[in-house]
Amino acid sequence: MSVGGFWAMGGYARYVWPCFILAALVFAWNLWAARRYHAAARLRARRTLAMAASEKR
Amino acid sequence: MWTWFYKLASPPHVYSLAATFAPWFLGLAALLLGYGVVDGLAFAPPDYQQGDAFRIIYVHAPGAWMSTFIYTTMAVAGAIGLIWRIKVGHAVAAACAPIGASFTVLALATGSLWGKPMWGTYWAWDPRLTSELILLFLYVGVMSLRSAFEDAARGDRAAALLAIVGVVNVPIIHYSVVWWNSLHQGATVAKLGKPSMDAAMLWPLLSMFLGFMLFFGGVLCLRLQGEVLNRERQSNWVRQALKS
Amino acid sequence: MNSVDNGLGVEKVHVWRGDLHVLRGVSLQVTPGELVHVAGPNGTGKSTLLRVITGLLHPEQGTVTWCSRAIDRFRAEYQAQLTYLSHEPALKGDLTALENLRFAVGLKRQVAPAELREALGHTGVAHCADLPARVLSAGQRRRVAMARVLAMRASLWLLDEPFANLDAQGSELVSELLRSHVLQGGLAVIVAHHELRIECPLRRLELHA
Amino acid sequence: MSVGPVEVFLLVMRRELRLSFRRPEQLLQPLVFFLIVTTLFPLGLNLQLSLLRDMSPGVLWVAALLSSLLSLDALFKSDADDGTLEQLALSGQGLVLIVTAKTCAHWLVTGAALVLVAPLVAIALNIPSVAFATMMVSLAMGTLTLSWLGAIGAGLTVGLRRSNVLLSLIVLPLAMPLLIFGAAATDRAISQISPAGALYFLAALCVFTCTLAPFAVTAALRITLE
Repeated sequence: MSVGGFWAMGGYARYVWPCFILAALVFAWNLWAARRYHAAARLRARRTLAMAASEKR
Repeated sequence: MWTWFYKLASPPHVYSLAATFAPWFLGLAALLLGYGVVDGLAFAPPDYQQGDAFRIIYVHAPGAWMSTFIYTTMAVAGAIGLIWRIKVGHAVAAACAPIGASFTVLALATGSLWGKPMWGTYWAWDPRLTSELILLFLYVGVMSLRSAFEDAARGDRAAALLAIVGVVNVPIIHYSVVWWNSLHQGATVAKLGKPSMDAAMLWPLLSMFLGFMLFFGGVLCLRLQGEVLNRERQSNWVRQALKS
Repeated sequence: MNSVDNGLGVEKVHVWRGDLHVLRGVSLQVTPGELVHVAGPNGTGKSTLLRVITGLLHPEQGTVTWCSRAIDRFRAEYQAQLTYLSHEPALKGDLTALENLRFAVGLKRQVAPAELREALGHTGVAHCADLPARVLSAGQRRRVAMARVLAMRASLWLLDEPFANLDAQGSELVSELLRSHVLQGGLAVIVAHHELRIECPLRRLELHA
Repeated sequence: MSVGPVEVFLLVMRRELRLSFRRPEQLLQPLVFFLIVTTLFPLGLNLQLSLLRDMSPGVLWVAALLSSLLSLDALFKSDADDGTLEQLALSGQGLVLIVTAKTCAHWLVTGAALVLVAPLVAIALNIPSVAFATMMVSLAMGTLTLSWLGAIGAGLTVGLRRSNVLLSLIVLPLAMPLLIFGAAATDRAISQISPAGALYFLAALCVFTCTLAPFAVTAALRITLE
């Protein structure tokens, strides 16, 4: 596979590369969304505990 | 003997389990995906019919498989939560939905991109792509139903029931769409994919499948921690968990 | 405190509403011929406790037993022996009072219209029998609902604020119906804000925040 | 003394039908909606009659689906709002039986009415009368299946405020197979090919849904009544 030919993907570059880019985007979004969701959950949990603690006093 | 299974139902145990397994899953997934992409794109021979366009299969096929697999996982987890009232079941189901929806979108987009060179249009109502689209509607239905309830526990149970009803209907929808498609096309037009695969093409595909599955496992563990925390905010184990 | 063998038992029931720990380990035993008055400030889970006892709401922890059998095992049979009156009088506006009673009580037992008219007479709304429920006043609707409770002939009465929207005469009537029900060996769990002056075995369950 | 299942079924049916006929205008609204939607398509497409014939099965079935969905939201909502749904659940009779009676009564009042109006619409859509029989049979089965699928959606969304859109979002994906087989049956009847294949599939779908849906609806109501 000559290097030039590799990028051309046998003339189908317009379809093959976007697919792989899209896959990378979906993977990245999943990771980022999961991390953000976990951080938000920790924040909310911390706030609930703080509220519960102040309620007891 | 059953203690490990019984412990799976206890949120703090699942929380720490998810935290330890996530990096392993993601690390392994990265390796397999790396190999699969490189081998699939650079070294696997082109298909004699479709040329290099067939390489899209390395992303489309695993994505399509994952979309159905995750929906089924979501329905099973929801059923466990609904029948045995195990909160972790609902947490897993809630974590599965967005991941499954994202893979469905990936399968749809790569499917239509693959369709362009084959049929000249991005959307030719191919039976598999049409069922994939309806599956996306099912995902959106489950997610919007879950978020429509203020009380998370009720939202979980309603979404679990809808997922169970949905998973029963997925095969019915698929085969009725295939039947509908055969009505108009008559003779089967070159359906999407299924090029004859020799071994060199198959290994990268297999590693992509495994990579997708492990990646799903890893992201599920990450999301599961958030879901478990949301449902267990009042219990005291959360205080230690927040410290780490 | 073993569970009551022929009455209602509630053991350490916990219920959460989202973040709110509404019921914290509530326990209650009711034997036939006894009235329990559930009291306490607003939002302490009085209505929630009643819904748990009806079997509609499944508590996260704790059990409800009837004749020392957990109600989940024989839910339909258990619910056939109770009648529940919530804040809503549960009447269809488009149906007449008599029709409402006929369709509600008719599900539980064969009942003749004459008997239903008699029940309506008992609660002082016999004249509204053939009027659509939507034209009745709140007090009259309450009385029709009480007529339904009477006509059900259930052994366990679960009434949520039965005295709401009732004038003095209405409250007197409800107290009288409760008294005769309990003295005939029935059970009753009542949620009410004001003091109950009913001459029958009465116990108070105080729910606090 | 106690009440048998048949009496419970008939009692609830009588209750539902009496309630529906106390407000007859609410029965007409879905039918008028059905007529309006089917007149929209030809206006929107302004095509010759022959082409209209190819489109007509699809148009008729989509309109039937949408108008049936319209009336499904109210299946449990009015009972939930005035507290009678709780009383039904606490009646000591199987909720499955009561739900079956309610849904059948609802279908009689909406689905069956739709089937009777369908020939009127079919004429407007230039469907030949030879196809009327198949169309009405397939519509009857289709609307019954949809009533059950819609009952599941209604049971799940009865406690929510603006649940009409959510109900459609949940039910329509599940209703696509019956649209496929229903429209195909009508289409074949028009072009004088035997519609048996599609009708069998539709019948299978109808029986499958009618046997499993009652339990799903009961479970859905148990969730919202908590």
